[in-house]
Amino acid sequence: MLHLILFLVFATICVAGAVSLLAQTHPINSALSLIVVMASLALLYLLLGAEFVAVIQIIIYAGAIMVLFVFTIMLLNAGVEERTRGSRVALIFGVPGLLIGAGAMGWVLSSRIPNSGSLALAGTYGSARDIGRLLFHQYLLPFEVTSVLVLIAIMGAVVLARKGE
Amino acid sequence: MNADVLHPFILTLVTFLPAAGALLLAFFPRRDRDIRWFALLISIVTLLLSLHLPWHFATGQSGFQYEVNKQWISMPNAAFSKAATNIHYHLGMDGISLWLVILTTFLVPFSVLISWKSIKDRSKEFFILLLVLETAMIGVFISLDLFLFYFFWEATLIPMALLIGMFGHGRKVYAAVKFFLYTMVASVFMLAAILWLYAHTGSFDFVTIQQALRSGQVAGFQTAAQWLFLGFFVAFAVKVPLFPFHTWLPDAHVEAPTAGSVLLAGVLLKMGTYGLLRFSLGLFPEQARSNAPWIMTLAIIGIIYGALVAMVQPNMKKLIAYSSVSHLGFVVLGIFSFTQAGIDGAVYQMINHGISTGALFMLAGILYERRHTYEIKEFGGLATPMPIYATFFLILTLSSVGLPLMNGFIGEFLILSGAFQSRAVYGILAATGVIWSAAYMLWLYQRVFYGTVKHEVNNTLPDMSGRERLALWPFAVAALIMGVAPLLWMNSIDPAVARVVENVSQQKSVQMQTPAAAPTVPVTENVSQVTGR
Amino acid sequence: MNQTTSLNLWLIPLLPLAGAAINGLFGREFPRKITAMIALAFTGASFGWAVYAALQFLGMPATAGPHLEHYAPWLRAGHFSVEFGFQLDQLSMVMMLVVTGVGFLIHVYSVAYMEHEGGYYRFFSYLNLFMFFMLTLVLANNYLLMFVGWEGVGLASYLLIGFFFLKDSAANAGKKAFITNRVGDFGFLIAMFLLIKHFGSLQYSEIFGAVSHLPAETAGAGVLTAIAILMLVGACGKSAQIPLYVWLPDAMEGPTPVSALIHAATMVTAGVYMIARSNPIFSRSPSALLVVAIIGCLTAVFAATIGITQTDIKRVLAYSTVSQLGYMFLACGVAAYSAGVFHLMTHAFFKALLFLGAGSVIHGVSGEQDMRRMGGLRKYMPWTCWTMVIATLAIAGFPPFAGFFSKDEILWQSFSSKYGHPAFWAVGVLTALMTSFYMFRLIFMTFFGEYRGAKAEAHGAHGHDDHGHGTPHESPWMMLAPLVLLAILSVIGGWVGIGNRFEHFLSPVIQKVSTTEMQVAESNTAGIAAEGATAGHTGEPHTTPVNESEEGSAHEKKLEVTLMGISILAAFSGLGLAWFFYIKRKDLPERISASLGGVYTTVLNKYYVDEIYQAAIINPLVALSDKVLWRGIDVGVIDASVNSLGRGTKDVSDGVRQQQSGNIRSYAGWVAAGAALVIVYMVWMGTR
Amino acid sequence: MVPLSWYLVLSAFLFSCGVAGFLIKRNIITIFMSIELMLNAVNLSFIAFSAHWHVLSGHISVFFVMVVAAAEAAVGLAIIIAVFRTRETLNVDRVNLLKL
Amino acid sequence: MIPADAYLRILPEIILSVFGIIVMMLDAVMDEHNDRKSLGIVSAVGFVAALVATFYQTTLAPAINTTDAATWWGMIRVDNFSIFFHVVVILISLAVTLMSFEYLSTQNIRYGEYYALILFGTVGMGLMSCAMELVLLFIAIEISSISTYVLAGFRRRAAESTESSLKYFLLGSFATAFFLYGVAMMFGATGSTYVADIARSLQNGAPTLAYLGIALMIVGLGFKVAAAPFQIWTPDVYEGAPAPIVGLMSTGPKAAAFAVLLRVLFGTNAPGWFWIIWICAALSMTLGNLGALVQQNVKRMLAYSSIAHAGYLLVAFTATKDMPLGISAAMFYAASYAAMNVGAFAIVSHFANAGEKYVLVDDYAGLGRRSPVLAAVLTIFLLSLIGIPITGGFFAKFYVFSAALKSNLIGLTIIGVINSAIGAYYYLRLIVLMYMHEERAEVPVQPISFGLGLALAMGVVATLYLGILPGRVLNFAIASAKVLLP
Repeated sequence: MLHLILFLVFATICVAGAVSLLAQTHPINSALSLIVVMASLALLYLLLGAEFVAVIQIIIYAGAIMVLFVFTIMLLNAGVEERTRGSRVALIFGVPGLLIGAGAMGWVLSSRIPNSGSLALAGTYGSARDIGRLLFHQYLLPFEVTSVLVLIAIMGAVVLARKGE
Repeated sequence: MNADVLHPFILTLVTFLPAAGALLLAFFPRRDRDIRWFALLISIVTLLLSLHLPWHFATGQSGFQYEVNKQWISMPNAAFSKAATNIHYHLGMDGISLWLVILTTFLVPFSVLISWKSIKDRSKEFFILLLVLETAMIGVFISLDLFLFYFFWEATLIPMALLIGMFGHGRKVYAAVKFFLYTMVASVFMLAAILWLYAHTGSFDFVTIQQALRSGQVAGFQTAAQWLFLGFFVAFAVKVPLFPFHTWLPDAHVEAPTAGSVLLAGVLLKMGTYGLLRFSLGLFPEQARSNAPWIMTLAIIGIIYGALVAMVQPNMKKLIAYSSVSHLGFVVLGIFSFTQAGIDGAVYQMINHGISTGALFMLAGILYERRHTYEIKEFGGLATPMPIYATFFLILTLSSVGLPLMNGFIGEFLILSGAFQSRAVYGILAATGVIWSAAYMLWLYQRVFYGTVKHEVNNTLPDMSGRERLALWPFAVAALIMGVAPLLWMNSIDPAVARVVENVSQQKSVQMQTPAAAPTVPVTENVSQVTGR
Repeated sequence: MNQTTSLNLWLIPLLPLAGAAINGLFGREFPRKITAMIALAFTGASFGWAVYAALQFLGMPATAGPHLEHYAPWLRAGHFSVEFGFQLDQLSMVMMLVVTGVGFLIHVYSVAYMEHEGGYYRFFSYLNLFMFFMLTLVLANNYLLMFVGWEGVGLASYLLIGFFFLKDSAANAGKKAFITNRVGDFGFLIAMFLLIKHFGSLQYSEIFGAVSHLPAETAGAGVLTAIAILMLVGACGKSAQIPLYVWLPDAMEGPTPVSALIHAATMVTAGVYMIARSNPIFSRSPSALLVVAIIGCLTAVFAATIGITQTDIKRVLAYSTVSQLGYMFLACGVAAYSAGVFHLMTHAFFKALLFLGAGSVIHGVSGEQDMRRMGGLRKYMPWTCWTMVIATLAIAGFPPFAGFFSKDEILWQSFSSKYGHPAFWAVGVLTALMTSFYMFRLIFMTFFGEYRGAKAEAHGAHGHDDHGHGTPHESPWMMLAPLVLLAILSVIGGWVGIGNRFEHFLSPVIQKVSTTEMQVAESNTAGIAAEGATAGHTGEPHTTPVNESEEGSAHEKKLEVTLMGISILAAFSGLGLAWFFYIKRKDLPERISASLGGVYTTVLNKYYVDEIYQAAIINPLVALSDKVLWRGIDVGVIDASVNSLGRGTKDVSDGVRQQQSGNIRSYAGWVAAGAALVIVYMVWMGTR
Repeated sequence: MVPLSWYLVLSAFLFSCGVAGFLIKRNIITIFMSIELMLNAVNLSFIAFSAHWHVLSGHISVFFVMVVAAAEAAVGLAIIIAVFRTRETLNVDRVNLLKL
Repeated sequence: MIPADAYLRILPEIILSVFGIIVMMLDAVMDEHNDRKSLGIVSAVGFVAALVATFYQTTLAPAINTTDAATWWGMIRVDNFSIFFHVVVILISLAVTLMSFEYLSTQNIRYGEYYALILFGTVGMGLMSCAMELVLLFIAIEISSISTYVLAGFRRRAAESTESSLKYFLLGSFATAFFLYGVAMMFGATGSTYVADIARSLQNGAPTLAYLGIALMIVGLGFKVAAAPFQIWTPDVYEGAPAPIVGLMSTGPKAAAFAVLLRVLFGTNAPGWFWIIWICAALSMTLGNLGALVQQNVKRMLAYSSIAHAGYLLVAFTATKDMPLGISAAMFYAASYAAMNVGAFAIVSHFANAGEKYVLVDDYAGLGRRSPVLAAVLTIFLLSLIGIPITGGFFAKFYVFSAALKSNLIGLTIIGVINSAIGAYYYLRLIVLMYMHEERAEVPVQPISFGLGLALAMGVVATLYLGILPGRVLNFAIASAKVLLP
């Protein structure tokens, strides 16, 4: 019961945040609303017993990534986005396509789930220890590979953002 | 050397020697003289080697000879046994391909000779292309593996297009592109058909496929057959070129360099007719029969149409090109008459056309070197300044008109009689061709050579040089010999054709059957019954 | 047939060929003397060998039949094959002798005649080449080989007519001749295909052997009729019969000896030869024969009318040739082949003579050909004059000159033969009258009266170069000798025909027809032949199928004599008229022609036939090819459609290109749309 | 008691919002944000599913997704900066030099 | 605790990463102003080493089970399939590296990161071909993608370059999100992200969720391989990116992405995708060729052509009646396309000159006269792209279509052959310009440098080898196709 209420609450916030992300015309506001979404998602993760994920969701996403965003926005002091005559294709094909696709997906996810059992407030099986064991055991390779990924990201950022010679 | 030792390699040797020469040529310094001489050397050696073929050819035998059959690419394929699925390096020749190969190797050295002076710029590229082209052309005629065949078939395309486009004149690019696209577009359909055959018989080998199709085991062949036939047919018809597909030819010829025209007319067109004969008839006899009427009609249209259009051409080379359309129409007609005579004649006519039209193009080229135009109205009265040239031109004109005792006549006569046997009306319509051809060729001759010299420049035109005469003599002589002693060729052609005829006509091959009503009577008898003594 | 002795017939055609080759290849370097020597030597040798062969052949037992020689196979396809082989029989013997003999004389003549022309060696090599082909034609033992000669002589005449190729008219004439002949050859070809189809061979012996078992196609037309008609087309082309005669008059552009040899004596008679040779086929197709006869009649009278009006001496002769050929066709048309061949022979003599004479005249008056500018040449060139008079008498049919016998034979046959008809006879007589009229007109205009030619005549049309002075002069002996010889032949040539000896001589070649109602005659051909042998002098025609009763033959004799008389009368009246118009009342012709007006001009312009052909066939054809086929279909339709296809593709590709707006959001839109489609499809798949 | 499907539908909705953002927003950075939103949506469904299957691999996946997102963010923003340097604009509609 | 085997299984990746790091270090210590050719050489050495390592891997037993540490708990699988693609991508990267020496100096770009990024990108591609777990797969894709995003923007001062980088990045990550969502759905449908497990659970009947997952993954991968209707980004990106990089990303990541697509579609018993791929193939071929017909910019033209070629390659996917045949056809096609396209771009990049001034079709006029060798080589590549015999392109097409016909895909084959005929036109245009026209503007042509020569040689040799003696490669492909199937 509690679970349901909490879900509804956070889900609503989530949705609101997402919608406002779209509605806002100033990037900063969009960023903030995205942070809202992320935060509420973190809480939903908690509801699903994913403590570790919930935490890093706040730390990495809301913390690191969004800060980076905001920082960039400031750096480029992006103002209110001007309403340029957008692309027709996006409206003629994209939006209807999106609606149809979303509709199809929604329908599948709502009514075609194999055993549509409900999720109880799960125990703390998603604790850091379990994750850690899994991560450094079975998922060791991806973990190491991500280091390459990060390296690339750093290098790329450096190369592209560095002041030209 | 002992011939039998050579037999396994001879075809490979003949085919790839020019390519090897071209490769060497690529590393030559750009000294035109050496390049020319080397190219000539290579082509002549090839010719001599190729003469080995008719020399040791087992006449009177219908099968393929000098066969080579090596595994080349093994296409893995779950559905069929591994052995059957390999692409083979399978060469072999019968009486039909024999002479086409010889024709090729015969034409190339003279193409080199005729381009001796006319190609000044980028002669290295020119001769490389020429030699590569030779290899490809020979390959087409002797490959018995459909993959290999297509391989060579397409391989002829590039060198020819480049020859036209790089060394031609006028709207050369247009001509080259037109040539390339027409043939390319057409041949992809053949590719599709070949692939279908492979997919359903698991083999690319001509003989294997032929047997498989004849056995009727091939799944879905009945439904696909017509389409497959058309797939092959379109590719060949464009190459020939048959009536509606012919428009690339005049442009290609007019703009091509002389050697290009010679080989284009002499050999490339024959690839089409050869294909029809070998593959369309060989693989799809039923379809060939059921489609014969409209194909023959097209051929006849081609004969008359080509001749009439040729008649009104203001450009010498265009005229000869259209005449080729007409001549090749005869060949196709003969092939689809499905009679011994008709096909014999068709094969013979292929060679004739190579000789006479090739030579005519050479002559046109000689004139071009002197005046840099093909416009007929630029000439007139040339017989006075250049009598030898006029004589050669006359001889070859006559051979192309099909005068008896010249090569052209044998072919046309056999074709027409064959066509007449299969469908009298076709024979009659086609026979009008003899009138048209006389009309346009003689008119051309008159406009170019007779009358008084109209343009001052023409008075000073030098007559044929020694080199040029050297290049033309063999053609004139060949035209004559082929007219007087056709059996030298027929003896090897006839059996091969007989096999084709047998294959295409479900009952035993239809030949000129003497009606039982009229047993041949000794002459004395019917004379004595008149004199009564 | 006995092959005991080979006569090496191949020598006969090959000798001239050798001459042609030598002169053709190396003649440029030779002096004229050598060239002439070679040409004469080889033709002479060939003539000599021909005579030898002929004698040998006559020496053989009469039962021997034709003498056959097989040299080599020529071409083969399946079971069908053709060989190089010659056949010597009575018919080919006559032809052979005429060709080689007359040919040799004309060679001799040309040596002098062409003295001053350029391309001497060319001329003789062509002439020899012609001999080769003509002899092949007559000696061949199968139709294909005959066709070789057939086309070959066409080639030779093309080359010789166009000999003065600097003149466009000459070049045109040559082309016209060749192409018109090709039209005929087309018929010949088809005929051969039919033969192949039905007899599986082109060998005379085999075909005729097979034919001899077939009945005549009295009821309707059959294969044989078709073959015959098609052959006739070929013959019309070669022998300049309606409707294909148009090339012959133009052919006069060639040097005069050529006209004499090719366009009078030999080549043009090839058609007659072919019909005679194929008599077994023709005889079995009454309808075909009828066609032949009609064409013959028409041509004869038609050409004669034109001949009357022409003023160019050679053209007059040309038209007379055409009309005489018509005569020969008429003969063949009434199945009187021997008569046709007979006339062929005599005609060869006197027409050759006439042409050579004309040539001599032209030579004498430095290239002038228009009779209106001649006259009175009698005193300048007596030899020419009198030889020509003899020839004229011969052609006009005055006994006892050669022409009389042959022509009379034809007329008689056309009246009395089974296939004959009084109408044919009437036309024949009419033609005879006209012939003698225009021939004497020619003689009178040329040799009698005053010389009307300008003295200092400019050099001749065909660059003929005489010895400077303008006054007419007699030709050198080398030209006159042939004239004389031919004149003699024109006199005595016909005598071989007296008492049907000639016909009888040819009879082995002429196959008897077994028609249903003629079984009797068929049964006792032997009897007929025998009787013919005995009752030789009665001049009784042997091909006449009417029953052989005594009183019948007696009655016939009367009839024949009367007819003979009429034809002689015609000849004389022709002479008279000519004399009246061109000696007595010189003013009349103009008046008459003036009074006739349109008719006259029409005839003068040869009935505008050339113009009609030009307007009705050639121009439309060229226009069609140029405007419709080439610029219309080729460029307009095929290329255009291909190009438009290409353009269409380009347009489409431009459309594709337009979607690359460069706007990221549009791209995202595309992706989203595509994704939606994929998702929807897969979901549908998943829930099915 | 919340059924699995609710979470999934929510994630689908968020994902769609992300797509919509890409389609309608003009500012490049905002567009990038909507991509991040899409990733978040994916994460949610990962978590939901792993809760459903009672396995942890879903969590791990989310962890990696976050790393990737971080990396993308770094590079992406750098690219945006580079573009801004050459173009002086953040409006995506104005970045259409390359077309046709 | 991790056996040595495990490291051997990722040996090439390790080597590449090590060299990448080395290059970074060296770059840091190197002087700003001298060009980075030496680094290029180092990384070339790295690639060669990696190649050797890959060949060494053929001796390993292709073991796969999720409890075995030697295979990183079933994370990766080293077998013919992975080795095939390793070889392909490493060779591609090597060639691109070689051709870049000259390019970087002419464009005077002096960042060692360039080479490092190529090295690391190759790591990603390698992993894409051997990963057996969707998350790792995802990471690998991201590695290769991100490195290419950066490389695409490497000519930083050129607006086109940065724009193409941006477009590639935004749309790329957009697509990646789809792919990831697809992964999530698969996870949801099967409870595992291991390909093997997924295959097992999809063996008999798949839930709708799985269909959805496949759909989303197809969208993502379809984007990566530039298959219509997700091809739309390709021309812009290729036009803007530095020429050698275009050579790289039109072949390397694409080949790897195809590997992934093969893995996903065939390795997991994925259901119901046949017609989607069919339509994608037809659309890609047609749109690609039509688009290319009227292009003036060579890079853009080749971009469209790469779309078309993706279409041909997808045709092989649809040959489901004889799967090994189809798969091997696809693999072969990827290889031969890589050979010819890298070669083509090598010449384009050599010819482009400083600031990529000369990339228009017309700039190639008269090349045949000015530098015959270059023209001849380019001609070979173009002929291969057209599909003329004795070139790999021909045999690849030939093989693909024969596979398709073996599965009675007559319609698709007809579309294919007609397309290849249309395609002939625009490639031919280039040949025509090179040989049959005189140059218009004076366009400079530098002598061919050693690195470029090497790259070209690789291209030519590979193209001809695959064209004339494809037998061994084919058999290898077939063998790997067999192991790919579950």
